[in-house]
Amino acid sequence: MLSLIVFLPIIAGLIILAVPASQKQIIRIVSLLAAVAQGVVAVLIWRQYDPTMAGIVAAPGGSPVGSFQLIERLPWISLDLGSFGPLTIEYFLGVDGISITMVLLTALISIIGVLSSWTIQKQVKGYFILFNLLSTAMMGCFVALDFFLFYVFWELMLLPMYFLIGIWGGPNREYAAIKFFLYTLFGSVFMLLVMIGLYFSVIDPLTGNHTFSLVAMASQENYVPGSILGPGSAMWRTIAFVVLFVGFAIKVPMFPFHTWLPDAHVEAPTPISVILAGVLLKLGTYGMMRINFPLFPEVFQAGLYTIGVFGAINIIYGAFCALAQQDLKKMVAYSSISHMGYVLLGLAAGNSEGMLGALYQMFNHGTITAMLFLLVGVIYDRAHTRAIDKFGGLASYMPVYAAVVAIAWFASLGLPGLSGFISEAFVFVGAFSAPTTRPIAMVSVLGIVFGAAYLLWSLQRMFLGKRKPDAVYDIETDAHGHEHIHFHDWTGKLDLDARELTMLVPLAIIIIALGIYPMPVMGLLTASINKLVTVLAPVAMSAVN
Amino acid sequence: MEMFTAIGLNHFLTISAILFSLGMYAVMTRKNAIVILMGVELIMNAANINFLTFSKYNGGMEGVMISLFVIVLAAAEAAVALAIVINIFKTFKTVDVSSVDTMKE
Amino acid sequence: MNQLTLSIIFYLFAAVTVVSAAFVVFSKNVIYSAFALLFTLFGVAALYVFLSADFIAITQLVVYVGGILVLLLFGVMFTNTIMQTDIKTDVMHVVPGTILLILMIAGMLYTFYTTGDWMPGEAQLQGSVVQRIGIETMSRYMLPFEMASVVLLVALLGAAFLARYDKAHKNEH
Amino acid sequence: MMHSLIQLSIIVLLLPLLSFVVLIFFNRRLPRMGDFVGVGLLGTAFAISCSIFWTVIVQHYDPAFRVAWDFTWLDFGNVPGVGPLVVKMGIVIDNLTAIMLAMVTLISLLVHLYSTGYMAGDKNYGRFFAYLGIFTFSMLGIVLSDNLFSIYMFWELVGLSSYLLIGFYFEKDSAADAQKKAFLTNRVGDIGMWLGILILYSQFHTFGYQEIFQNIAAGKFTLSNGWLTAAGILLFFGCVGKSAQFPLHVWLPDAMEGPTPVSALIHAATMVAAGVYFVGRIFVILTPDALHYIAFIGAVTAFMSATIAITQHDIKRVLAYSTVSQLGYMVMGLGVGAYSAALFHLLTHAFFKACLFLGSGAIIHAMHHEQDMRWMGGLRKNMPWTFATFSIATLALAGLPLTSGFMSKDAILAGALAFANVEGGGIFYLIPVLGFGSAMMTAFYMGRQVWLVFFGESRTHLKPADEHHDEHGHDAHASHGHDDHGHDEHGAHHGVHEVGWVMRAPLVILATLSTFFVFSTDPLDGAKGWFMHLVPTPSTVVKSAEAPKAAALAVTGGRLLAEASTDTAHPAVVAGHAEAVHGAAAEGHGPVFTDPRQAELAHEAHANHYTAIYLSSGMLVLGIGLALIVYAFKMIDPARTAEAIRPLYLYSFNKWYWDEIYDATLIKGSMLLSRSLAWFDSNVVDGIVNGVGTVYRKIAFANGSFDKYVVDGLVNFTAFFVQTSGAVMRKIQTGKVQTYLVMVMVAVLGYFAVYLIQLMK
Repeated sequence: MLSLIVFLPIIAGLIILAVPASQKQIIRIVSLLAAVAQGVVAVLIWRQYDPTMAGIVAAPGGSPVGSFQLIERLPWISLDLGSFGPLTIEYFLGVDGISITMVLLTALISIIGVLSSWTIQKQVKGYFILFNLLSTAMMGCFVALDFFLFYVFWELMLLPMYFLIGIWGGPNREYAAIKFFLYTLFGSVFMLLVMIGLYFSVIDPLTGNHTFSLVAMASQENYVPGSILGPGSAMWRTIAFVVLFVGFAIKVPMFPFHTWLPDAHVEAPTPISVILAGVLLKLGTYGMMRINFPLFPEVFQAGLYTIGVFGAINIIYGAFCALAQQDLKKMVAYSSISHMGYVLLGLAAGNSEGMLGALYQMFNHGTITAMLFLLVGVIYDRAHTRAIDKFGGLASYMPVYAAVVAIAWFASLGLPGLSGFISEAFVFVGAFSAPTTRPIAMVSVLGIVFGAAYLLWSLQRMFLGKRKPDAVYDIETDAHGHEHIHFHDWTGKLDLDARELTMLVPLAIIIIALGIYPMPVMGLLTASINKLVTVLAPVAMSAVN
Repeated sequence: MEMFTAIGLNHFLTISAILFSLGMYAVMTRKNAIVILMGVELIMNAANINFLTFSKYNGGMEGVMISLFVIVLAAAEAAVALAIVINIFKTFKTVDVSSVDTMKE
Repeated sequence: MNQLTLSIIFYLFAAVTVVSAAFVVFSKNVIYSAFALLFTLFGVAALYVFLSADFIAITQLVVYVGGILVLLLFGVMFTNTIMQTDIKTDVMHVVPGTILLILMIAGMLYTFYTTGDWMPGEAQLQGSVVQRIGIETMSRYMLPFEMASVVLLVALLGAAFLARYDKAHKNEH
Repeated sequence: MMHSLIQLSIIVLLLPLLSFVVLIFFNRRLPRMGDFVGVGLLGTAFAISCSIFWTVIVQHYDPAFRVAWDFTWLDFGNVPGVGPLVVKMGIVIDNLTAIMLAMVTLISLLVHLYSTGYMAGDKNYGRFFAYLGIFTFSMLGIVLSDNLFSIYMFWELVGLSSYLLIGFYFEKDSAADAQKKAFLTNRVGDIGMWLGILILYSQFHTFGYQEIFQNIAAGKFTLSNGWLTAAGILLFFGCVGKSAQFPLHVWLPDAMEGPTPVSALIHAATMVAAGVYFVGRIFVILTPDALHYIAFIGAVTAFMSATIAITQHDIKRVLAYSTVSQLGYMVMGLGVGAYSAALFHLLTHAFFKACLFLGSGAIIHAMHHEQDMRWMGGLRKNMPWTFATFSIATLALAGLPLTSGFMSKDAILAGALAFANVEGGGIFYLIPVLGFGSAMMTAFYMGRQVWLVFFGESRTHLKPADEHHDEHGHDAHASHGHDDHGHDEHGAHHGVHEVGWVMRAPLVILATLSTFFVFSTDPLDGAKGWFMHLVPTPSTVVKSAEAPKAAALAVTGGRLLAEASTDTAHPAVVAGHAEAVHGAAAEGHGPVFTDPRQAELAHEAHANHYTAIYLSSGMLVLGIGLALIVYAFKMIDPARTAEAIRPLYLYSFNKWYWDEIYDATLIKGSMLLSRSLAWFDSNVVDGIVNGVGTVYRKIAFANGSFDKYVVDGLVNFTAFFVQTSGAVMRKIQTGKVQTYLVMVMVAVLGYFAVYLIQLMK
């Protein structure tokens, strides 16, 4: 089941490989079918999933795979390294509450991404092959339970992203692509080191061998005393935690490792921005929840305050930077930096409300930001510019577009009744309930106002008021005296067309529905989150040390 | 027969000799600077084989270590040499060493 | 694994090495030579394993195949624009070269096989030498090891500088 | 099983939402852009809430009436450290809710009706009703919520609908600015409110009012009392934003950019009152310190905006500032502990202020979107109905006996006096002083307004020709259809005529509701009315922190405590019965309190009742008299007075310069900060990243220059050597390295041969 959802895109990619490059439509349709199939499988998985099982960690003495579900576990690579003992790498997939939400999100965003890739004209074949590769890698990251496997998928993700930005991107694409690549590579190199260190410190209780299984790693009693990352070697564990955290923080992206994001977004084509903001950023925080925190709970407990501070910096700093942007896409990019800050803050709370808010925020940010970038793409297709000041009064002429934009914008500024609010609210609830992060929460609440400030301001400058004198479109009055606008060299429908609506409306519906009744997603999370919190709680450590 | 089945020192020396000569031949006769470089690599490999052979049949570690350093040097050499080749190419728009004879008077 | 199979494998690799090396040298197409070189290096690595220098073999693969060969290929790519179809290399001194080649091989082999038979030392290297390499590196060969690193650094910088010579030149004025 | 009232109230809640959904999607397809949908659904909602009102208020006439229902909205499972944790959403209906339900739906219905006339011909007519729908929905949500979380959600939703309605004419930049300003200012308030909610949640892990109150009463609030005060004040911040209290009052006057019916519904009657309602809801957890803070804020707001209202020219701005002033009254009332009085004033104010706004809308409509009172005058002949209703409402606002306003305002002022006495005078006397002062000013500026608008002769012809559009606050109506025949008729009155019945009827209804007999049989004492009986001051759940004061209060408070029933679970109930028995005039009238301070306050308020009446009537006479002297008998020339006290005049005319101050400090400041941070981001943070690359290049270059001298030196030397040797053996000198190599090899082989020969020997 999971293998299916992971490798469907690859299969599609292989099919596309066989299709002659001239058959653009066929290529697109194949990838769309693959994405839809992936979505269907995701929904089936969702139906099968039993939200009462926690996952996260193997129950002590219980089944070696913990209460994970849809397990697929095969020996993959096993070498005899002589003095190093047998090297066993497993093909180990499984989902728990944390991953299944991300799987659903990824499936959804992939469909949206394929749809919005319809307008790509340059080297369609190569584009979609890379795209499918990317979507496989993302899905793999979310379901892999073997650290090595995770790492493989993680690295596999970089390559297509690099080319997708570097070839199909904007004018300054090489710079952005290289920057993205180096940043993430920098992060993953450290991850590799820690991974090896962990391998030599952890023993699979059943086989007695060293293992890469995250499930085994997540329970502290499997660590060999005296090994480099075993209990007691506080210094190395701290270093490993920090290094791993930096690796993931780059993906989040956390201040001060965030500067690749605006460049990458501004240069990337719309669908890639959607994927990037919708899913890739989540991998950072997902990695923290799946790997970084459960493996080093005591370090995590010690680092709560710092993480929270960084979260607050992300929130406020991102909001301020967004306020100053003239480029709409750059503003949205900074806004997602700010929103990922909420996730960090929620994680730093270290209690169920905060973590739940954080994970829910990951999901909502995925949908909302995808919507934001799609909308940016819509206006960019028409106007060939993203300068906020080159519009004005659009609401009179593109009412549907304005309405959808309003939904997305308000969702992003956390308006009650839209999903963004609930996640932010519970992030704050959690952060405030935890004495450690209480002062941080008090400060970062300011983010609510500044978030509203830049969103409303851009909304006003682009859609309200009258046409700016130097706007990129002309107003013409037709025979009936109605005013219309037209963009230079834009022949398509002025307001949203059918394809754009098919992308945007489902997202909007999801956002509103989850804003009114979040349980469909939250219900998947609660058991795992509570388990995670117990694993992370200091008492859990006292048993080991 | 025994001389062929029992893999001895001579076998390796033979191979290294052949490699060395081939490398030398490439260096002497080729005009393309890059092929010359390849020749040099062959020569170094030949040398390495010798080192390791003797070190194996002598039980000492010296050969092993030196061959290690040889590889290091080979890497350095390749890098610099290629840089030079590229420069030559930039300057003379060719890698044909025969045409690079400005040193002549 | 008995003597015979071992030797068969050995001859196999030897053949690969020599043949591909010859191909490297005699092929007219630089690209072909480059790829032939790849096989040569593989073969040599295999021979190293026979010489129970597994670590060196790995290094050989990593450094040569991973580094140098790629460098060479890059060189080819850079110096011959892809559009230009014939990546040929023409030759000089063929006659003296060939003569010398034959002479060299003949001379050396003659020497090997005539000058008495070599006495293998009573203690031969056995099994993996990785550990001993580590020890040697840190003890006896400390200085050369460090120097090697310095050399590498300098070479790297020099290469970087040379490769972008004109740029640096522009920066001056 | 759900209580039938609950089911009804849910229907009431959902009907406006339905109207919103229908209208937002289908208004273009429906005839008349679907206004009948809005009106019809609101009518139904009003009918149902009337039945609720009847059941609750008239049938069970019980101060302690309360039915509640809730459902699990979020289930967090078994949360470590907390145990099973769920977030509930729910509905509570008590007397206050029932009254608010009826009030909101009624005014909303009237505004819907009124708008069918006022907004007729607007190109977004349908969308207007949709927005009214979503507003009504969220307002009802606030009224019905039984927990802080849902009230916060609806709180922001009314903010949204207010945003949408203020910016209804979004083509106008002033409107767009105003809507943004309103939303952001409210958000600032909401932050405080949210933090307050967080403080309470972090203690009790629940949002429900009842649970929180019971927990605090049980002394489960583990943090220091200061935190509780902070929680109260922070929650009050929400009210500061929504009810436009100082210092967040700046948005409300600008909100008049919206269509006038909106001003009546949202920015006078309901939404801005939500803040007061909310503070009333959380009244019981407010510590004395928090109450002092609230009282002062309210008093200052009331006074400040009253002074501003005196000098404004725009008819809607005068009303806007009077709204702020009245809200200040209510907040002050809550602060001084006159809970019932404040909420009573909330109710009465809703009716007469809505009446005033709709009246002004009628005038503006009739005057073709002229809003400047200086160019009005003499309208009473043309618009008798409007005149009548407007004046009744004005008197109610000014607080003339026999009007509803009199009763509520008087009760508040009595409370203020009581408060000052209880707190032992000193600074606290400032509050009643400010209260009475603004009462006087209210009378004055309302008198001024009525006189300028309705009496005297028409001054339309005096209007300078160039003032058509550039006036701030000019109703955006001018920006569409009506405009063409708007401004060509200045100087003559034949354009001005009474508005149609659809707009007149709401005025009449509201004016009727502004009279005393609706609320009480005794025109002089609202406390005898049903409202103050049914909405008694709840007894605080906060343990009185200041022991000495409690001791001091024991003198009088103790006596009241003695009367307290043994059953302290529902003091209000007991009080209700006790009152029913003793009759309203009985000594110790009002609920019986466990908290000595409250008991003292209630006692004092009753004691000060008549003082307050005399004082406020005096103020009223003073104010209206002054207005008459200035504007009717022309004994004082306002212009020259203004000249005489020019600085004061300007200070008031420019609204105490709050907008300028905020613009100069907060807005400019944050913009500067954001720009500098963006610069920091792109130059420093990113600069470091790129810097690494640059540094490497620098090193390479330095090293390169080293190479240049040494390596090149060698090269040159080689060249030199080759040259000299070449001079010698030019014959074999081809300059080709490989040639040399061949030679070298020949030589080597030569030596090799020699060696071999040696070997043979």
